[in-house]
Amino acid sequence: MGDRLLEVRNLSVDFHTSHGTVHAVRDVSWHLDRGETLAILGESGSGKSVSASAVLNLIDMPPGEITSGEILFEGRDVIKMSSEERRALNGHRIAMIFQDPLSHLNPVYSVGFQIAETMTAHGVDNSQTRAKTVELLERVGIPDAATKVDAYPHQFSGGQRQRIMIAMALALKPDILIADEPTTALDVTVQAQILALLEELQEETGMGLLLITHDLGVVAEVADRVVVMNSGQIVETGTSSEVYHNPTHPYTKKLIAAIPGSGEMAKELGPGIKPILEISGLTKHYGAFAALDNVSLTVLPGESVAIVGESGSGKSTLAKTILRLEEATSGQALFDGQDLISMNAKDLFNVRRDIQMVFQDPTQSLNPRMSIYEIVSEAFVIHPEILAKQLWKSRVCELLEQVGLQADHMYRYPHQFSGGQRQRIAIARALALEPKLIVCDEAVSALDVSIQAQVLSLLTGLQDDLGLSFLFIAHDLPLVRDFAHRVIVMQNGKIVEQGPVAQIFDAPREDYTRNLIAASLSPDPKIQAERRVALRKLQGAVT
Amino acid sequence: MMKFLGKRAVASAISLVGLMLLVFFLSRLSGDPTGLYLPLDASEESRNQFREIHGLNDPLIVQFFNYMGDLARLDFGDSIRRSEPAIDVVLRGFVWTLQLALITMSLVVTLAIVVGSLAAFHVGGVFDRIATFFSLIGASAPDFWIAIVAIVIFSVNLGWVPTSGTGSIWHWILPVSVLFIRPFGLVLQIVRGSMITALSSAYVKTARAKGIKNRSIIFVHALRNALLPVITVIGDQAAALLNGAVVIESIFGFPGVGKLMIDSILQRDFTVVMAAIMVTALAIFIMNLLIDILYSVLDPRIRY
Amino acid sequence: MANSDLVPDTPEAPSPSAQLLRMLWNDKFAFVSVLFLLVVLFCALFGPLLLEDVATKQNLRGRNAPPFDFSANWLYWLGGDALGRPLLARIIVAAQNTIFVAAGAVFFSLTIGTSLGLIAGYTSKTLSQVIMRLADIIMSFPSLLLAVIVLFMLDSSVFNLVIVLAITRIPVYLRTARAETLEVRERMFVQAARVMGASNRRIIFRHILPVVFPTLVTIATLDFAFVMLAESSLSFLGIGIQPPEITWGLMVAQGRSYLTTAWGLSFWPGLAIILTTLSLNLLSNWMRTALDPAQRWRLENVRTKNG
Amino acid sequence: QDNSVTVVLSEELEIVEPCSATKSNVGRVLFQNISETVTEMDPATGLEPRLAESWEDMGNGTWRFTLRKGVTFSDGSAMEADDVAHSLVRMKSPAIACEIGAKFFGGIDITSNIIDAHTIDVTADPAQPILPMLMSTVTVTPSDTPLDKFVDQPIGTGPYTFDEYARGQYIKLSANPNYWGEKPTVQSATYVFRADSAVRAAMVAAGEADISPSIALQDATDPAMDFSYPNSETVFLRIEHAQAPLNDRRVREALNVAVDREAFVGTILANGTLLATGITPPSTIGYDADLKPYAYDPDRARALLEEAKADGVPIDTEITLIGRTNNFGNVLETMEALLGMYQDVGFNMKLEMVEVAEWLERYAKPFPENRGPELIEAQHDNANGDPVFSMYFKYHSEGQQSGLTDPKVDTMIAEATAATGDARAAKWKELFGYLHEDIIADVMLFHMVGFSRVNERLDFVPTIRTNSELQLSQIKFK
Ligand SMILES: Nc1ncnc2c1ncn2[C@@H]1O[C@H](COP(=O)(O)OP(=O)(O)OP(=O)(O)O)[C@@H](O)[C@H]1O
Ligand SMILES: Nc1ncnc2c1ncn2[C@@H]1O[C@H](COP(=O)(O)OP(=O)(O)OP(=O)(O)O)[C@@H](O)[C@H]1O
Ligand SMILES: [Mg+2]
Ligand SMILES: [Mg+2]
Ligand code: NI
Repeated sequence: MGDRLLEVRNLSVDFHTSHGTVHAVRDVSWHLDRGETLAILGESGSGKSVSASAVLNLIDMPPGEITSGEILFEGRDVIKMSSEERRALNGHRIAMIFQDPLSHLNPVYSVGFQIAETMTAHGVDNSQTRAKTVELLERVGIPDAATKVDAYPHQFSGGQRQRIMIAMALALKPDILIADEPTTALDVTVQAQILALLEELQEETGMGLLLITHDLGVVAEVADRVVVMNSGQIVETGTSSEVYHNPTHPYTKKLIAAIPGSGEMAKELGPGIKPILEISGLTKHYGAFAALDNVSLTVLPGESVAIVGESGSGKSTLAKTILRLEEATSGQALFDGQDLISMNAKDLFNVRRDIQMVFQDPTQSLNPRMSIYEIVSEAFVIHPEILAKQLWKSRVCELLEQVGLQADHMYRYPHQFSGGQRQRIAIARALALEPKLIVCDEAVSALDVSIQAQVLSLLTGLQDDLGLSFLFIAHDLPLVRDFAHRVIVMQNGKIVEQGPVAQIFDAPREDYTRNLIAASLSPDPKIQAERRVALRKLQGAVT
Repeated sequence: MMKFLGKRAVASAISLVGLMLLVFFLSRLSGDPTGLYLPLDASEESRNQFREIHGLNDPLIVQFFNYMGDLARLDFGDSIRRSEPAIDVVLRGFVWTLQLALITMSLVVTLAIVVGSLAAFHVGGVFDRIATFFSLIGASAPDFWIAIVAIVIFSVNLGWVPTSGTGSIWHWILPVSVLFIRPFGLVLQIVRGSMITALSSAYVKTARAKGIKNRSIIFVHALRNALLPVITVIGDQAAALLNGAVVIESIFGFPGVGKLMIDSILQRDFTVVMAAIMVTALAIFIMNLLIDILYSVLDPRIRY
Repeated sequence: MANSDLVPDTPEAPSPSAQLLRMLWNDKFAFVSVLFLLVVLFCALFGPLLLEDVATKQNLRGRNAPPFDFSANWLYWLGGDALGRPLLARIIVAAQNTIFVAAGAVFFSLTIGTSLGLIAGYTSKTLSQVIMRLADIIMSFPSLLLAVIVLFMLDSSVFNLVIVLAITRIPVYLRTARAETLEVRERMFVQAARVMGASNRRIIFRHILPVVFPTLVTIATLDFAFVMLAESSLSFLGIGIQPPEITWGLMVAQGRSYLTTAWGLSFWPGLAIILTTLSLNLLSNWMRTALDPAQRWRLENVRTKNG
Repeated sequence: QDNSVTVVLSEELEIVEPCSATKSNVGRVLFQNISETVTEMDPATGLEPRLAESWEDMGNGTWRFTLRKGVTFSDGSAMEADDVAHSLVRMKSPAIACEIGAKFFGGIDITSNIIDAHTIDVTADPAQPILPMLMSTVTVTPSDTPLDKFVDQPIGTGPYTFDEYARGQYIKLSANPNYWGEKPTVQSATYVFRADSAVRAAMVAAGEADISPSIALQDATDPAMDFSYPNSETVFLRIEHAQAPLNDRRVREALNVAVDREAFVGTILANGTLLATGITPPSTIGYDADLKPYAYDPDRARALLEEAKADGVPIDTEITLIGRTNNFGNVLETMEALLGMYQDVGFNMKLEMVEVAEWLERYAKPFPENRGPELIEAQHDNANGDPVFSMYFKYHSEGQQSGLTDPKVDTMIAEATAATGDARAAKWKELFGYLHEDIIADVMLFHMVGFSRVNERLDFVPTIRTNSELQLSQIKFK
């Protein structure tokens, strides 16, 4: 095909660790043309991020090593370029959106500075950067961008950070954009807005987009071609429609079979059950800004309550407030009849074990100095009554295997894992404690659908066996549809609608909810294409 | 912020009074100064007279309230040793000490940070090895060695700079250089250590992906994240300098507050000791306050 | 044991000590440092036992013997001191007191300072305020005054010396530990540990301390030199180690007046101090790398093969 | 530079007060440069006139001094009898602690009677046969000098005037154009202060200073520049006789013969250091040159201890050897060497080096309680030629630092003090002998030697007086 921007040939990347060499990427080849969107699909841990980082020279070498291959940008091998030449390319011609936005933003500089810096580093005059930065932030949908430019990364929600990363990458309208899971933390409406933005840019500048994602809906919506990876290798390539409709490799088949959103919806649990968590009037202010405004909800034992809603609507804040990681401004959260919000430290310690959380940002929530074994078994150290010491190791193995990792990952450290693998470690840790309630904040957003299915069935299994409850924050509506009993929809710190899953999906009452469901993408490229055509027509009619 | 400052001011004032109390009573436990000021053979009568004049005969508690009363009028009392107002003696020395501390620390801050960061950027490289090796030797070598060897080499043999004393800017070169060595070594090591960690962070990768120059990656992105322990240690070293650099002062005949303090302690010149501690404590308190404010400036996640 | 067949292929943890040794061997500087420190330790433990008598035998008429006279008894290879005692023997014997005082003072200030700093950084504002202002006070209290007071109130003993030295060095550890704690406690993994129900103690010692510790150790290693040298000035005042007991710092200080005529007197013990500090620091740099999983590869034998 | 000199002193002057000019660093600046004395003691020739031209004994403790005419202070006023009278009052003023008044006139009432502008009678009670010599310490200041506080701009009659004291940095003097005597060669002088001997030596070597009155033995390495001089200091170990086992004469003898004094000379201490038999240097009257220092005899020391032990003297009691830090160059080495020698012959002894304040607590009465047997190192300075004060304070039962209570010694001191001329010398000599041989009062060690470094362009040779004064007018250029 036409105008070749980037070509990766026979790329192999190894990581040397004390327990032998990890072959993260094996003999991978693909190319990207001008104006084209190439999606890389694949199993979590299959080498997607590593191969993308190789393009930008971001692999630490050592311990990493590019053992073979070349990466041709406009015909020149970037691996052989001087570091000065590569520096000139990075950010300017090739930009990257990282999978894990919080740790990839510098915590001590304002987001405005970090975005503007991309421009100044490549010769844009200082005087123009601020206005441009604000404009970029507005385009990615950050509310109140003019004041938020001076805010620091930790003051943003997960999805907002992701959009800041996107704004940063788009600052100079690069020729190639490598987007590593750019929409994992975005609700569908914002996601649509971002995808539209990317498309617009592509049309404007002929940008080549390399999209790493597990969201087949996104693939269907934007990708021209698809590459499927599994354990470091490419197992399938083709146009998105070919791959969706005629998968040849067993892994691809498995993947497509695992797409959620078609199962039976769960029934509401019977009335008369005493709720395990009962929140009323919970409010949290950051300064004058109300991140949570008078939120009330209940969770029954054995129930999965999903919270969906706009990015920045206060979902994570709700989770953190319940867990007392943020102090609530006012309100109540009764757990088993005791108020978590006003509880003293000692009582709090006693209920801790029963409520666990999987953080939205898995990397940051794992202590980088502890091995996976130490991280997961810490549960047992803190609560020795759970398990006798000699059983810890086998239990850790078991948990890791349940979430789709391998036992010999046990002695590795968090930085040696892929994004999705870290997320699963965090899940394993939460499960280790055998709590009554788990708050999952986008807990499976970085997993490919096959592993997602595996993890979810694990969770449902546990729910059936042990009566576990979940407060499940997610933006992936098909997933919510399959998993939740009840759904709560949040916007601007308030609950706008809640009800049984069937009611929300089949008969949403609020406009916001309706929009949300309408914006949901179908994994079938054909359907998506049709929808797009319809939408265009509609827009054409309006204008 | 105002609330923080207000609280801090109150707490600092309390601890300053506490410090005064402590020094006042504890220092009087270190013996009677009379014998030190009168000739060995002075009679008991003249000793008593001396005590009378300097108010050493009153009960301690009376002495303390007298002292505090005078202090309220900003009267720090007279130096027994010099028979002039203690605060004059102290301030005269402190001006020198402050200059010395400021000059030395600004050199330390710039050089240690630059050298330490570059060493961290090339961990295990030749530059790193050399910088580490020499800074450590400097930092652990006895300061008077360096001072005297420097005098012998640079003043007596080469005649480049004056041996000692004050007067021209040339006189500052040796004392500042010698004083520079230990804090430099220490700060450099701290910078190096915490920069190694900072340079391996994910946000440094982002910076590289953005095509930021190495210089900015080191000194803009990583450095600010690495600075917390660095400024703390700089503060500690600066406090040490504010307390006076005794060896340097006595070798180079530098009229700072350090030797004054030592002599006053050994001579039980309590008023000077008190005044000197007041002045240096105030300086140190203010410096620590600035450092604490700096923490939250450097790292927006830190809030008080 | 009965359960081991549940998950038959539980991987074995690699032996930590073997791994550590290998990492040590891979950093030649650290390896040599450890050897040197072992020699010092040996001297400290057995030096006085073996050489006490030789080291105190005076010979005024043979004083300040020059070094490198290899025809003499090996103990005199570094020369003799102002009273004609063999310097090498004295350095070996002095290792005991030196290491005892320095290690004691550094250990106490490090542990006390760090603990208080972690507490000040992690717990309530009031307690933190109290601790920090206390640190301010200590920081402004001249160590010499403290020494003189202790000397007047208590007996002169090595233990008091250690106390005085330790107290004066507490603030730097305290402030450093606190500053880093303020930042580290905001990190997500600390919050994750809290969610798991980890006690404050566990969070402080298991999650925060490992991040803070390398910096503190770096300060501590350099404090070793500082304490060794400071100790001698207090000895001169009559607190702590008194001649004919001897430490390196005291030897350096005593040799001060001979600096221009018999340089060896203070040079050799000074060198011992420098080498010890250097070794400790190289070791602590090694440790910093070895303890940080993200840096550890530098010490692991993962040389990239060509190709 | 040509006719000005720079003097580097070992410590800064705390005060610039003429009535304390016998403190050595104050003295080196002020004594006979700014402030002159009534009489002047010259170690070579004896007592000489200075501001007084002559004096005679009027009996009953009264001496009449005839003052020099035409002498003016640097503020322009004439020096007359009332100034001398005022100076005598001032040095004993209770409101200020004048070194001279306390050190040389302690326990003596001084009254004066102005006869005319240039004649004054001075009466001492008790009578002082050596009053004219004592007057060699009295610095004369104008009669309007305050009685209750130290001056910071000293005014005197000397060949120099006090120009400027930049605290912490330097003092400047310049030649007094109206000086009554011979005009000095040196026209101005700058004094600077460096605590470190090596630096002082380096400054002279580098040409930044001309004279360093005292440098350490080990820095005196250049024969062309370095001079040694007996500095009138005597080092000894004070024995407190009341404490067992030090109350036994055999033990005290053992303490004396156990010390190899000669081994110190030319090693730890300078060549030229004299072995002492008495507490004042050979230049004092009554010095007994026939007394022999105790010879080193460790075997005898052991034997003496054995003997004493056999008689039940508790010689195993631990004796504390106390040294004063920084008392003189190499004091620590000296003390360590002494300790080694004592331990060698079987004393149970430990060394304590203490700073001056603590040392004073131990050295001067009232002695601390429960102190146990102690041997205290001290250095005594007597440059004025008569042992009277030394003897009283060190050996009289009432003496502030005396370790003795011996009525015989008390009477001998009283008699010698009252005597004059040759009889006085004989009586002192007798006392020296008694203390050294009969009761073995202390462990006498050394008469010390000091070192000065003098720039080669100067024609100046330090003397015993250099320890306490530095007369710029005696300095010439080569
Ligand atoms: N520093 C490292 N040391 C050892 N192994 C590593 C390291 N970094 C990554 N890996 C391994 O390389 C493999 C590929 O990782 P990569 O991050 O590319 O996965 P990914 O396809 O992006 O997965 P995900 O969808 O979960 O993000 C993973 O198995 C991971 O464990
Ligand atoms: N520390 C803070 N200071 C100020 N504002 C904050 C802070 N933390 C969060 N916010 C704001 O609170 C709002 C809610 O944040 P929260 O993280 O709860 O959103 P969220 O619903 O989880 O969104 P997402 O789906 O994007 O993760 C956001 O608008 C965010 O900007
Ligand atoms: Mg990835
Ligand atoms: Mg969130
Ligand atoms: Ni193509």
